[in-house]
Amino acid sequence: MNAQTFAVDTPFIEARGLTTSVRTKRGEVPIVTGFDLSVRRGETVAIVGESGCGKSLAALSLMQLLPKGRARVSGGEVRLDGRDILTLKARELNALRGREIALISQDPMSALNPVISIGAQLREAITAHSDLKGEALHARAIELMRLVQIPDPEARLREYPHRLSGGMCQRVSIAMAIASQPRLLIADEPTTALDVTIQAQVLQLLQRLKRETGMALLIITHDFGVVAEMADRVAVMYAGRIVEEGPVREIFRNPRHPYTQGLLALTRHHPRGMRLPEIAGLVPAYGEARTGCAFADRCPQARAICRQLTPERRSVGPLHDTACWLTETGEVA
Amino acid sequence: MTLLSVRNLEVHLPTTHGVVHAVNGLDLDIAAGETVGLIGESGCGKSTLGKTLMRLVPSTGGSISLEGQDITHLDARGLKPVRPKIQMVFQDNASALNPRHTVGQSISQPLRLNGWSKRDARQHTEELLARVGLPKDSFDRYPNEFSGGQRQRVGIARAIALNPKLIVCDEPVSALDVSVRAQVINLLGDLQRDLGVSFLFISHDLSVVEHIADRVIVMYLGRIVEQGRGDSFWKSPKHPYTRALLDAAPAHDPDAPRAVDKPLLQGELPSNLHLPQGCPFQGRCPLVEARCRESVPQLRRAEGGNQVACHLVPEPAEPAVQPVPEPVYS
Amino acid sequence: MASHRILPSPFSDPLRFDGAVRTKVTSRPVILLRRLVVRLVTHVLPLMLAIITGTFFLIHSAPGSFVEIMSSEMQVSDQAMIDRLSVTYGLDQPLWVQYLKYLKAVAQFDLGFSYRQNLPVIEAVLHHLPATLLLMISGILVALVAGVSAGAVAASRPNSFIDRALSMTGVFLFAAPGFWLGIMLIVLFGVTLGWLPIGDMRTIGADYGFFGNLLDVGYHLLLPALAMGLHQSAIYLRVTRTAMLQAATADYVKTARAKGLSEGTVILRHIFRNALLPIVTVLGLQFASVLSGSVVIEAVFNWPGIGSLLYDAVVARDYPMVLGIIILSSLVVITVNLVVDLVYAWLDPRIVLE
Amino acid sequence: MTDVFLRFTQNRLATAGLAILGLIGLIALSAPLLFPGDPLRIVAPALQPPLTDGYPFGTDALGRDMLAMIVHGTRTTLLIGVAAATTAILIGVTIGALAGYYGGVIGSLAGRLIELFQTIPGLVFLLAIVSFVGPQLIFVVLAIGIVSWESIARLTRAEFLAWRKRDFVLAGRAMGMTDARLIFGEILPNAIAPVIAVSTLSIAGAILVESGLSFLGLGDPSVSTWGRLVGEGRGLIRTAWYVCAIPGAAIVLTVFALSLVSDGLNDVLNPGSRR
Repeated sequence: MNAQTFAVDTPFIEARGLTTSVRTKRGEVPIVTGFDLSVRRGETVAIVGESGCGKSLAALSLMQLLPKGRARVSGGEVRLDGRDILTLKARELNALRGREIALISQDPMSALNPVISIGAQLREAITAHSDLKGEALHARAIELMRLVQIPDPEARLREYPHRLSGGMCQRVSIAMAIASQPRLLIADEPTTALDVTIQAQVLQLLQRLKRETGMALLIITHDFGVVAEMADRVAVMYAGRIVEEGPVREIFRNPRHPYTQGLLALTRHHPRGMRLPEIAGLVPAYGEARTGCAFADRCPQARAICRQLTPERRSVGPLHDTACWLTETGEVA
Repeated sequence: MTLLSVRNLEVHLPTTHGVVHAVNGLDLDIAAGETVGLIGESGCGKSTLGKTLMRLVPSTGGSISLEGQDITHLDARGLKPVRPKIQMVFQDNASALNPRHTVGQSISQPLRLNGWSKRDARQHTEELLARVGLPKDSFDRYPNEFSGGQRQRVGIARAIALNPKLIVCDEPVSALDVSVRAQVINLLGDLQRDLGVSFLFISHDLSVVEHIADRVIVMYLGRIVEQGRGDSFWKSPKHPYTRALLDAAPAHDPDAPRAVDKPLLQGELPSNLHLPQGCPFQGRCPLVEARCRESVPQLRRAEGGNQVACHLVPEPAEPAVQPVPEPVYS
Repeated sequence: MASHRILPSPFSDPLRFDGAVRTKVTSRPVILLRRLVVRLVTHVLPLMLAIITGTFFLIHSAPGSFVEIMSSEMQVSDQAMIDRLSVTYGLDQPLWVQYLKYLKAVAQFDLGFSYRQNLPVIEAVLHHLPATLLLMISGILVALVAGVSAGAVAASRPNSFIDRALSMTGVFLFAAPGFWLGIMLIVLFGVTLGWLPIGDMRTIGADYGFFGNLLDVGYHLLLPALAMGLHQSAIYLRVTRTAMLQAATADYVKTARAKGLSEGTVILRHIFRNALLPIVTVLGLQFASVLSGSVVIEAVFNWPGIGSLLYDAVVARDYPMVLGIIILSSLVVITVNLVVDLVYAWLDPRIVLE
Repeated sequence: MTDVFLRFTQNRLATAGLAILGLIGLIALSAPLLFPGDPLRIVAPALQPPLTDGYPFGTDALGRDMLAMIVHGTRTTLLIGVAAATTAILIGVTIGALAGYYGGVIGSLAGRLIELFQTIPGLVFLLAIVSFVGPQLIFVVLAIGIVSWESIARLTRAEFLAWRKRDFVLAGRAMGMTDARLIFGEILPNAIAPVIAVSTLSIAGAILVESGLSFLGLGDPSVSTWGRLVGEGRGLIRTAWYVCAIPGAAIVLTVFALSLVSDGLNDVLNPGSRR
């Protein structure tokens, strides 16, 4: 699966200049700003960033699933097959959720309703977009449980979420998400709450399902290991903006933004006793207002302009672009 | 010199659902100045082990000795002189600090409890703040004014306040942002070099342990299944579980083979309410044989220098070594 | 939003991480039945024993033995008569013998004899209890219907005008004592408008046949039930509002929306269903105070429940009756709590046995 | 602390509640100045309606000044409310802390005690106590305290259960702190915030309980509280309903103000609990 293959394909979903704001005591604060990202059919895109960088909020904006009354899209557009989904009515949105775009969230235990049985929750996901009833419905539920490799599906369907492990709950979440064969699955930190062996199982499952169904995958993560494992293309977010985007190999081999470079340096092997390369300073506070490049305070190469003006994204290679003043003058190799 | 010596430790915790067999007959030695990394999945008993060493969780069998003194059954008064020698750094930095105490109060607490005057404690606390890289004015501020990484530094300052011999670090960086992790790990490394303190470094993050640990221990269902010196451990893991664990970690390399085609360890860590007879790993082991269900394999030396608790790993004594079959996971 | 997990601590909750707790699936009725039995043994019996023991020692620590009070009340001054009463009531025996006898008697539902009513206590109480239960249940129904629906409306538009108005009304109703609310209702609907009766449970001296009498009782029940229910409804309004707002932020609600479920389904099946749990809890916790409230409301409306019985007993210092009412009303509360506990366990599959 | 106060004043309703309470408190303090002499003495013809000259709230069936009685009733009502609530808070926090901090025998005994008092209908128990020991003010206050600590204890227990799991408590134990130090120095300062908010409400609760008792005519006959005034006016609803309505409104206003203050405190001291 090479990103270039899809270069000519039109994007399935495309966000342009998306700005998402959160209501706080001090008024509305933009958390995600100028978010441009597209996902093509069958492609796996990763959004990588640290906590509070706005990556989850950006993903939820794509589905119009922001917490009501507390966050809203305050600018930009999201086009799905050419339709702007920000203007859709509730009924049209419901027809789209689960059927076109589905979601699995971070904490598999709390993503399932504790007082409703696994079976009922799964059937609910099926009937939301189909007329299956009775035996056929049950058979479809069993089939989905098999698809996500849950042993003894008959018995598990009668269980309640608290009786299953985190890994099993995440498989159930995946089963619900793929119930109506969506064309895009958004996975918000799908393995963060899981152990490394279970993480590998879930990632493998996602890859297999993707191969079998041809759906596109948008993975939100903070872990470059997951990115390397899954993604065709990756967007790096920092303080509400995409600072670099490109094909995964290109980003790993030739990162152009100092932040990406810093993070990737951390993932390399460092012998015992040697100091790890640090990124100095703190992760910016959630929704902190600033002028200039948000990374300037922590950037070892920051210059005067970085603190004054926010850099725009510019192409630095095939499908590879970054928002950094230093790339202007070619100072960052 | 052996600082901490644990023999045949057993921790069985009664709960309403039954007895949790958290630690089941575990031997562990930590030398002065050594960093021991402890890895394993959540629920394998590593965290409980750490708290048992701190005498925060009661042990139900075996012994714990610190500097030759048996501390297994000391009461509160007997523990008083021992407490300063062994301290702890917690995973959840928000929960580890009392939100009603200033950072200065939190750090000077162990000093005050050990009879330091208020002035001396304050002076030493300010030195500690500088030592862990926090500004001096942090003293009178409250934990909620700090970021996760900074709070973790406060927790570390509190742990080193009384110059302990051993610090149990329970997942000290897993709640931190990636870009901040390195700062905290470097700080821990610096402290160890300067203070000569020993670390028991509990983590599920293999790369962190690989970087920091002199010796690595792998736990499964409350037992040690493999241990070895840093380099040899990572080069030649012998236990099928260790190999699976190492395999499961993502490669950080987009050109590495992807999980979709890899054989993976299946299943999950089983319940520790009822231990299986025999090898704890038998339920998930792709190589399992009849003898694995009969007796618990004991830790013994294997080729390459690691100690392994697996019936299938041959003794290294004979020169002609039969290689362990590669486990294949369905 | 935090991208990093806090690993479950095996110390605080040794089972949470342990997903593979593979005990076999037990059917819900069996689980509930088992829970019922366990709760009977571990809660109901010890609580009843504690209450009975407490009341026994309350009698014996009261100033002046109750034979003295009784004799003065009945104007008996003959010492021989008083001694005979003492023997009749076993007061000449050691305390522990009296205690055991008392236990045995209570276990056989013998709560003593009320000299004031000239009836066994149990008979008098059982005679008045149905009226009280009717009033309580009607009051709770009013409170639930009004409180839960108002709370749901308030939660659907948090911080809107209607939310604020409802919340303020709630605080007002909470602040208004039931007896005062009752009197004000009587003044408005009974005296001024003349629509509803101002007291009693039935029209005195009238007989409208079975269904007619039933309607008559309902007619008399309206105001007292409203007086009790409105005061209580404030509590349900608040609980419902908070619980629904909280449930609305849960991850599983996000999941439900992401599936493409309609808003109505999301609210009913996912938000309200979970908000029911705290509502049911409060129902159980409030039951004892509903009973207290009914004692006062009965006085306002001249309702023939145990309130009047208790009032008479307290004024006349009829101790066996007072204690009998404590024991029996506690038994009612315990029974209701047991039922509420089972309903809760039925609603929340996480509860099997604590 | 000033910070807490500032945030409190941002809540307009709570500030209004506090202002009302201040006014009521002022009236209570200055009652003997406003209406010197015995408020229960007969001063005018019976059943003068409100707004009669010199008697803005009218007079009752005996010809006593309603306003004077209500102003003086403020003193006793508030006094009983605060004293009874203090009793309840002391008992409730102690038992709740024990139930929440300790597992094992102490914890479960304390837990059972809470359950026991949650089971016995408060007013019934209160009437029983009063009938045994007599309706003197001090007994009434203590008895109200005894029947109303249970909700405070439950809240305290829940707070302790949540806080004792925090790692800083573990850290304290690892430093060798005693249980007493952990309870009072570490957990209680954190657990007390929501308890304070509820404590304000428990004054309101105590006032309501007392007014119920006095309404039934079983309170201390030598003091005149608002509840008793309502009770005494009960027979007059056909002719002079204001005799009931006015003292009742005084109760409503006070409890209303206390509830607003409690809500405000809860928002300030316990952020995140409500939105």
